[in-house]
Amino acid sequence: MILHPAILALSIGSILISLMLILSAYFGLLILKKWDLKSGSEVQLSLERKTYLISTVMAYAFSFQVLSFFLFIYTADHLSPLFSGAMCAAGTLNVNRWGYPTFLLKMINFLFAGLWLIINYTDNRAYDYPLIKWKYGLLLFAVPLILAETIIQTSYFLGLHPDIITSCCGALFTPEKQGITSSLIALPRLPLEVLLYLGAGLSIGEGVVFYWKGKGGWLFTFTNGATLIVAALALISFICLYIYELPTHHCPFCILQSEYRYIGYPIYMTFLGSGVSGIGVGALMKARSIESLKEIAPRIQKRLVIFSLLCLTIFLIISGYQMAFSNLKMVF
Amino acid sequence: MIQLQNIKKVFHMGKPNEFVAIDGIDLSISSHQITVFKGPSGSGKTTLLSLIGSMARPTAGRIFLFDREITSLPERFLTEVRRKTFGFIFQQFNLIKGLTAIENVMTPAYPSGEKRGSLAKRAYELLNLFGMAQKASVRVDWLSGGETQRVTIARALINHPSIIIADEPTAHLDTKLSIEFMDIMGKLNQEGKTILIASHDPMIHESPLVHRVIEMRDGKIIRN
Amino acid sequence: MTWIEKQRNILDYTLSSLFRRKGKNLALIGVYTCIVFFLASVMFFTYALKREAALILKDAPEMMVQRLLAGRHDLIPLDYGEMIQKIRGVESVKGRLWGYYFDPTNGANYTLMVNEKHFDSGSVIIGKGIEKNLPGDQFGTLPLKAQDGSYLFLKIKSTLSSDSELVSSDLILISETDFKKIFAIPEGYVTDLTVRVRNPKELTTIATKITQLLPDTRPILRDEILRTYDASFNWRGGLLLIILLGSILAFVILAWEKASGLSMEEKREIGILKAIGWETSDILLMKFWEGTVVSLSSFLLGVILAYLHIFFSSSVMFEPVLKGWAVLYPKFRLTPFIDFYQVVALLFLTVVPYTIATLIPSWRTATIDPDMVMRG
Amino acid sequence: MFRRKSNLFLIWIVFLLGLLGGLCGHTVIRQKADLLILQRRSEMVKSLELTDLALFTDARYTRHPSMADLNTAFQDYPMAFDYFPSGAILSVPPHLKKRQGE
Repeated sequence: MILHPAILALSIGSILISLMLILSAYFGLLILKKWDLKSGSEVQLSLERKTYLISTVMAYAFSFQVLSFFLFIYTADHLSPLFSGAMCAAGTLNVNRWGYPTFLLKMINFLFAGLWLIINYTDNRAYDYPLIKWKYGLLLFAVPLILAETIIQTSYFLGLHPDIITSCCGALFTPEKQGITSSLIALPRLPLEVLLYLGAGLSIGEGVVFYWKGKGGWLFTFTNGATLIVAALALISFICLYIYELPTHHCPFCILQSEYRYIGYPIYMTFLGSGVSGIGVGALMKARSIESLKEIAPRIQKRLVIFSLLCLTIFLIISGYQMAFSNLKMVF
Repeated sequence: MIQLQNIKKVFHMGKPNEFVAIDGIDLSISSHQITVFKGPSGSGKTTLLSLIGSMARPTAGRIFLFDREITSLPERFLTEVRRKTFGFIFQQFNLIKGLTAIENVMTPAYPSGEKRGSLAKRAYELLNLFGMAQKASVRVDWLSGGETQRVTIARALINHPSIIIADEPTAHLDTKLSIEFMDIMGKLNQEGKTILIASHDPMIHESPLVHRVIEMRDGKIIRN
Repeated sequence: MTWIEKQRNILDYTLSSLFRRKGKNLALIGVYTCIVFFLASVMFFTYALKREAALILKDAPEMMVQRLLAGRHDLIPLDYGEMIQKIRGVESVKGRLWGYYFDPTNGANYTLMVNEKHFDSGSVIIGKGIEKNLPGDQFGTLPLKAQDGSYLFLKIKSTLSSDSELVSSDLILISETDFKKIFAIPEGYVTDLTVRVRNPKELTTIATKITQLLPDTRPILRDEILRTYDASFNWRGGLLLIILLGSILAFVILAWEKASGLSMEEKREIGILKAIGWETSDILLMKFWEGTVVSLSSFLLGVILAYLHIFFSSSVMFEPVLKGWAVLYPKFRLTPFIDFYQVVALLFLTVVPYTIATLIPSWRTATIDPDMVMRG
Repeated sequence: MFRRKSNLFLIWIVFLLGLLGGLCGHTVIRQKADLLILQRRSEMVKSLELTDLALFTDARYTRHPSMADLNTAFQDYPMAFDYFPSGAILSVPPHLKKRQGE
């Protein structure tokens, strides 16, 4: 354990949010069991009141998730001098086996919390709360994941032992850790690039079709998701290289640093933004056939599609710009 | 316009202190009328008004407002209905202390996200209508009973309600002010507002302006 | 646009409601500001110190070699230096002679260090911290008791500049002859060796070779020293934070109390708002703004005050804690270094607990029955 | 008609942020000004081959943490408590805590 302010902040924040989520999950369970909108009984009234608490908790949890995602990476980056062999966040995350799982869970939980809020927003617009069971089912699914994140994050922090001078010889002879930076796979570039632009083109096409005709929402979600995965791989395997202007540096975290004009923040935000709104489109497909959401759901979906495509486009523009105006010229 | 079907309201259901406030009321209220509910305290007038005013939901039965069922609406939508349809005048006035008269009048419209400028203008016009324009920026704690009453009415009207609900409006007013209150209600009624009043003040149910008096006792209607 | 107007309207209302309960809210903001102030002070202080250490020590020798005897430092023979010199990649090896000297009149520990460059035997150069502690009547000379009980009266040639106090406060630079006289160091031995290498990348290899060649030594790299400083400042800052967490907890309880212990009048006010057309989520929004106003004001105020405390008043409040029993405490003025990231961490550390503590009470308040005002 | 409170709040926050910005400016100026001092300091470190800060001079192992060894927490004999205040805020060598079992 390193008593670093950010580590304390992240741990305390996660633990508090988790406690609130446990309460929410409990209330969610009650709602799943006893919800009956027709009734004006006191039980039902108190359940309805609990939905407000859960929404608020989830909104806070989501904001926390977004901020803590960046704070976490930044902390890892910041602590790298404490570990021999760690050059940046990539190395620090590799110090023990919990680093990367925490990072991944943070990303997944961001998607879940965002998705939940989208569904909640939609549901709250319909007078009969048609998605209520689904919504709280999802909550019961997401809460354990966030709890898992808290636990894994805590074990990660607890397992951080800085390499310090020791009695006999200094930290020198702790075995050199293999930097993950070099081991991140550099995938073949050409097929990846083709896939990326193909996927992006398809997403935009499908998005436009969906916007006008209201058809193919699932297809859009799927294509968008696949494109983003390709984009993530592309980011690691070649886009980064242009940003760093180094032919071998694949680290996806260093782009968040000031040396690279914080270019990583818009990249990550557009990436996550496109992902969460893209999934949101698919998740709301079911709602289109519900009487009370017939008009509302498509309107929200349209907004989501626009937002998702906007994010995707910005992502492509930023990475394209970086590649076009980089001093690094690569022949492939 | 407002229809109640077999409305029941039970407090603390299933507990030792269970209390039946409204016990199966069927009622239909037509628009553009002044309707008065009379009866001793504890007869369920106030509870009935809060049910009609969609402040609370009945334990059983159904309420239709402009032919739309509002009984099973969740609170989120009920509030919207309440804000758009009803204006409330309470027994204790219930102005927010420490705010000026005009701020009090504006408060109900804050959540609708109206521009401050146009909202203030409307509030000022309403206060002017009741001769309160010069007191607009006076804190309500320093207003007299009659002035407070008029601010309360102005507040009830800020969201253009079609129905005004008044609960014992004259309980804290003297005779002169009570007459003045009924005059204002009469005027509003002529402008097309539906008015519901709960009161045991004879001044009100004997007023010639009133179209209909409903007498209640123990959560039931005894005379219509 | 309606959305923004709505937020502004509700913010207007929130502010007027906060102003109406001035005393209570100012007290809360005051306590909140204090907490942020303390935490931010700790952070600014440790961070600036850390940066300072890193900057100062970047020119320290790349490697030190010490000899260990029964787990304790021992004098190292100069032959060792010659052996190390022969390792490929080693640029230079120097022997250092230094040690501690306890001055009973002052109760202070001095660090004596041989510096052959500056002067001949019989005189010393002293650090600012020592100068400040010297009794006035011994102007110009420093008496040091040698191993055999005799006294050496050394002329104080000059004082080290006050700029360097952070590293030299307790330092006495002395000639080799005098040093050996005081401590009776045998010929051919030094305290430790400093090694400079040609290519910093080979440091580790060279260090490995040294341990293989001379198993009773331990090489220490400059990077390790820096890392240790980093870790120990983190630790120290963190320890203070942990202590201060207690006060955060107390504050959170206060915030919770304040948020849940609403007076009848406040409850009535919420009831009125709900009755005249505010929705539960509008009340929650109001509470959200209330938290934002309180947190943001206190946070910014606290951070500003902490900055003034650390970098304008030289952290008066921490001095006694950090000094410990040290008689010679360096007077130093820190060069301000602010890490935006630390400020964000602090924001997390204070705002998140506050927000969570007020969450449930606000929700309770927001779900008051609207018809309560009719029931009287 | 009346000044909006939300605007006043905005002004207040902008004022505080401005103040903070001013302090950041102060940081930059001071860093530039102190450059020389820092340089002189590190030159001295170089010429004297110093390795530690003189922050805690109360005990040997707090004066030179880089020289600290396995025994430093037990200055006098193995059962002695570490009684120097700065020893309490200085990290215990981590190998004492963790490497034992490994």
